[in-house]
Amino acid sequence: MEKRLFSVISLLLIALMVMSGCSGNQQPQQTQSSGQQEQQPSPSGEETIKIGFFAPVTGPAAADGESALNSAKLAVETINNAGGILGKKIELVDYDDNFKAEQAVSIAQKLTTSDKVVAVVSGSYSNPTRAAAPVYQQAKIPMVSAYAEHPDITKAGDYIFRQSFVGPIQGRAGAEVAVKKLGAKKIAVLQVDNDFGASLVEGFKERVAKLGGEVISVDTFQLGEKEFTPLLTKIKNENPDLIYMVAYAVEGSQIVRQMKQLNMTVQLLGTEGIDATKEFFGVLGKDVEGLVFTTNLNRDDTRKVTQDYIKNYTEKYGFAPDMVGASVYDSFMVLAEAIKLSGQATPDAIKDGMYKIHDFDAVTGVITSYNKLGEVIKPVQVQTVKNGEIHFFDEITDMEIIAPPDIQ
Amino acid sequence: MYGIVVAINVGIFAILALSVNIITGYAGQPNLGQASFFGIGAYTTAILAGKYGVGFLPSLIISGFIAGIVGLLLGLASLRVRDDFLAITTIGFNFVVVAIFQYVPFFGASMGLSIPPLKLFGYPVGYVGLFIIILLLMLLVILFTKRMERSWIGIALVSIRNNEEAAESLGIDTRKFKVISFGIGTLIAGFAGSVYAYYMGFIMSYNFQFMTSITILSMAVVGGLGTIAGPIIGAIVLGLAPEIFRFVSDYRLLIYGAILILMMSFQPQGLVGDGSIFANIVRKLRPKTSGVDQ
Amino acid sequence: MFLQQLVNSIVIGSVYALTAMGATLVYGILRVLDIANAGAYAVGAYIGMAIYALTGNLFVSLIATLIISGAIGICLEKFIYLRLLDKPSIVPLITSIGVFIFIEDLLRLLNGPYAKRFPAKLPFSGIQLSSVSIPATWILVMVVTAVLLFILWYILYHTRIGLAWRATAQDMETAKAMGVNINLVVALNFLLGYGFAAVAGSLIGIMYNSISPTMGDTPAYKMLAIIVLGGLGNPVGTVLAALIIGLVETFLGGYIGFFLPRDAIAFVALIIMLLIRPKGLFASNNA
Amino acid sequence: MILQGKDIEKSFGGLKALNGVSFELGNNEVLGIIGPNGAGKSTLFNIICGVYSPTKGSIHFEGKNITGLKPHDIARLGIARTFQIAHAFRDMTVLDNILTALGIDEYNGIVSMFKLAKKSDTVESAMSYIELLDLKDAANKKAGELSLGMMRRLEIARALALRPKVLMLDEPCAGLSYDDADEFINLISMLKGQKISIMMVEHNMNVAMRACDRLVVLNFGEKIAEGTPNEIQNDPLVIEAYLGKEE
Repeated sequence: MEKRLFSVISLLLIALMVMSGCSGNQQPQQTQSSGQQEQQPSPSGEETIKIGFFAPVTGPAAADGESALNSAKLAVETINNAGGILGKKIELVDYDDNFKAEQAVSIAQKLTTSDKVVAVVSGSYSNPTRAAAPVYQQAKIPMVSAYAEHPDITKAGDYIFRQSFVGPIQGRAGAEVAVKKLGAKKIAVLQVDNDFGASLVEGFKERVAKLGGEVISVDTFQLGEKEFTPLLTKIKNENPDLIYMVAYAVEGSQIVRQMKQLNMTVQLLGTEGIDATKEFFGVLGKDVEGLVFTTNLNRDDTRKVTQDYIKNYTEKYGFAPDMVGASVYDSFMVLAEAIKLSGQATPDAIKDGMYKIHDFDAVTGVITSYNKLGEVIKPVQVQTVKNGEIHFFDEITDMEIIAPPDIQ
Repeated sequence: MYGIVVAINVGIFAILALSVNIITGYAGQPNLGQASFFGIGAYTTAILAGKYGVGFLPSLIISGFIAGIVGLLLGLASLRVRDDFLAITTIGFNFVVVAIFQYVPFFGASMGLSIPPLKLFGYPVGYVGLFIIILLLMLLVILFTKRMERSWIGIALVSIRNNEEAAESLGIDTRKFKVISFGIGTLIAGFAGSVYAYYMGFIMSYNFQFMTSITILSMAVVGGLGTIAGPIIGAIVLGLAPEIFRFVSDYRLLIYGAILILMMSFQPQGLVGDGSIFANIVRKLRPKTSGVDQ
Repeated sequence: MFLQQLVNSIVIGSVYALTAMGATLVYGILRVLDIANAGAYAVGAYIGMAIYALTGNLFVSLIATLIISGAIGICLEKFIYLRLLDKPSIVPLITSIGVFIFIEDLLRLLNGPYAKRFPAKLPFSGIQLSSVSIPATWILVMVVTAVLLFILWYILYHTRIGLAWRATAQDMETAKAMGVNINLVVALNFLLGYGFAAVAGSLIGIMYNSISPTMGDTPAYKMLAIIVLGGLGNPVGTVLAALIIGLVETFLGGYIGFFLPRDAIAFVALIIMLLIRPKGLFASNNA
Repeated sequence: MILQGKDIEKSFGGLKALNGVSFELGNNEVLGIIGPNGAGKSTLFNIICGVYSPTKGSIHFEGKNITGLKPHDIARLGIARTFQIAHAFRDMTVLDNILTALGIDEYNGIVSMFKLAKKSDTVESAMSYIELLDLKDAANKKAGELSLGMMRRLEIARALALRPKVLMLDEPCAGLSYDDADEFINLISMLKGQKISIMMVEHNMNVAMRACDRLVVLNFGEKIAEGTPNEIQNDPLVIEAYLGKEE
């Protein structure tokens, strides 16, 4: 009996040794973590700049994961085709987090210790990104969160940046559009029950009250919900001027369809969650005429970066890109810019470079800068659907609205 | 470092698999909601350590006990239902617990909860320290299970799994022992949850979903229910699978599903369970012992 | 508004009934909690869409979906489930979860992760009665559900094979001893069980004009709540339970708003019910 | 008299399974309960063992009212039972099966239940029961691997390991071969020598006649006769009850 216990424990220890052995092999000379982060030549001899990436390629958010991965590959290809940065090519090290926070943490360890990337882009949702952020901060490897909304992500430290608006900003912008542009007084909110929904609605409610409008009801639904007729029937009865819909593409497309089935004609205001060309506009086709939504990708933007991105993505993958893709693409471009600005591809230099970015021409608008907390400062785009195509509706540049929270 | 983090993950899930093993493996009561107790432990620690600044050891112990008490209550309530009904009741319980985490602002609702990094005696405990804590905890659980296996309670639980009526006829209060097994199994899951909260630094209700319960139970079943080595090996195999198969990242889930199907089709007792190929080899190699404890 | 909500709840209830019927049938005979049935639901949606795109005929595509998915079900039964029946019930359960994960990910690999449209042209249009709207797709769902459930009811209660089915569901050993062809009954059971789930998937795809590899996620566990409410393996109970859940969800959501996720409501109902009537709302007396 | 049932009545739904049945089991006696199918034998048996509680009436053990106690309480008082369909713990070895019964005094306390089970004296004592029922060669085999006859012997050994005052046997010879049944009758007389009172439900008239000192005959939930095997054999009511169906 005792023997068996020992065999169990020894088996366990062997397994652990094998594991630590595995990671040891990949980094023979590194015994201490993240001590000296000198740029090292890759085994092939050619010097590359390794940038890490993770996204939920499998699991319930696989659609966004694929959009993100597509854009990450396109970004690296674009940079390398243009000759790389500082004469070096970028090497993409990408992982699938399966929409799980635990996996994001182990990926973070893998990227920072065995893969030795100099910077990382998160193409994932809040939960994995938020859980992984402290690991990057501790390893002193800059991470740019492409589209995760949770306000706490950037609070992990000075190496963590966000490429999209923190939740309440977009909510405030939505309120501005709803009350001022669309003239709504009585507003019903239909919100996905997660950090994305909660943080946007928080900003929205606050701003609507300030502008003299009224939120008459807030209804929540869970991620993956398909049946909205009970809620919509209820909202129809409340007779609002506008419905503020904080939803992702899958749920959002059903809300639009089911409103139509219930003959509801009330104005709908969406958010970047529905900005998924395949998932939302693909499913709805021409059924979304007149929809207005806040996002960060302006399809009518005449600047070359934006038009090139839309064109190249569509050519490469056969369908138009979405907000998730554009944010990921920009995250890579921003990192490239930071490397250029600091003239060095080390993690610390990249971090410092990020704070030096000023009026950078990104696909998702001109980035004014990143504040001390690592939050991006850029205008919020408002888009609308006309004749089945997405077009410019408005742009919110008022600093009172778009100023992200900062370190006091 | 990456190895350590993976090992921490495997270790936490090994403890969880061992915990569900006491309920489902020894006592034979299906439990598809173990993640909810994992969650109760993690949320208790997040609230104690995050909101009230309580230290590691008290947080750990209280988390375990709260999970254990809720487990006792569920065990009591579950006495009315059996087998498949019990299985589905535990699934339902998992959904309700996750819904409470998701909706009640005290539990952070949809924004989740943060946990400050673990400190002991004023010094931050890194991943290595955490790993040692998890190993110690796992060792305790193994020793406890071992003791349980060899004492009257172990015999009582296994007899209940085999035949409730007969166990009852031998003076075993089956209701009491079922409830005790729920209490112990969920207490251990609560400990695991507490350590997990420190390890992750941030928790959300999503982490404790029904699918997590399935993962935990699959580990115990694939390794071999009712054994001690089984759940640990199951946790290592299924826990490492996603990391090992990273190189075929696109097919990882497919492989995971296939492992479950193949294992259950060809080794339904689990890798080291009674009657598995491995167990038979061990049985042949080992000289017969009377198994008497002095 | 009340009438509209009533119609809403009937549609939701019919969808649940059809989806849960497959798992109920499988449970009725094999006593296996078959999560993989939700995989058939997703597979059915893709098969239905593919055949509809090929033939343009909705009727043909629904029938073909039923048969093809039923055949897949029979294969699963023959190659996987049948050999696990004498094992503890946890073994087939974990297996079916493995099958479900496998199917879901296979669909993603074959079709991509993005949702696809299922724009079926219906030969009739929706109805508008004063304030109550009933879209054409809803009528389709209700009619097909009613027809399929009627066929099932007829087979179960008015044919010899139905008698054999019921005998087998009561006690497989006794039925075998009485000369019932168990193999045939089990095969028919899987044909219908997986076929129904697949048709449900197709109908949902049409109703929401959207199909995706992960569409089986919610039904996977939700149907468990429904089949238990219905008394595990009792087809009539399942239909009633599905309608009741549809009703409760709709009216709770429609009048109060969801204070819990919609799925949790079904499980809360389930737990309360199990504590009061441990064998299900509509458990047969001999259970 | 060690065990006594008074006017026991039991109905399931509207059906009366037992209607005012009384019986007495004397010290060191072998009492048989016989009757055709559906007579209520098993119901009576299960009421005594605490599986069901009676609708009316009471059970007394050594003068103490034990009506409505749970099966495990009744086992602890000294009434052991076997089952009609073999209820061995199939995953456990024969030795462990017996050990389970030996723990009866330890299962109550939260501390004592964590005491080691396989102490050498406990194992020795278990082995004595194993030897008593001639199962020595199978001691380390899984109970699930045993033949039906051996499994029945195991169940009896397990019940004896409770050191009961009363042993209740539910159709102990069902499914056994003629030889096995013969052996079983010898076993009963041996147990009688050990001062154990035995109450058995038996369908097989032949076995009941040979093994029992006294018989109680049930039909349609009522006691129709009681007496020595000889008396019963000649009772017209009993003959009618057993043969009446053939009309």
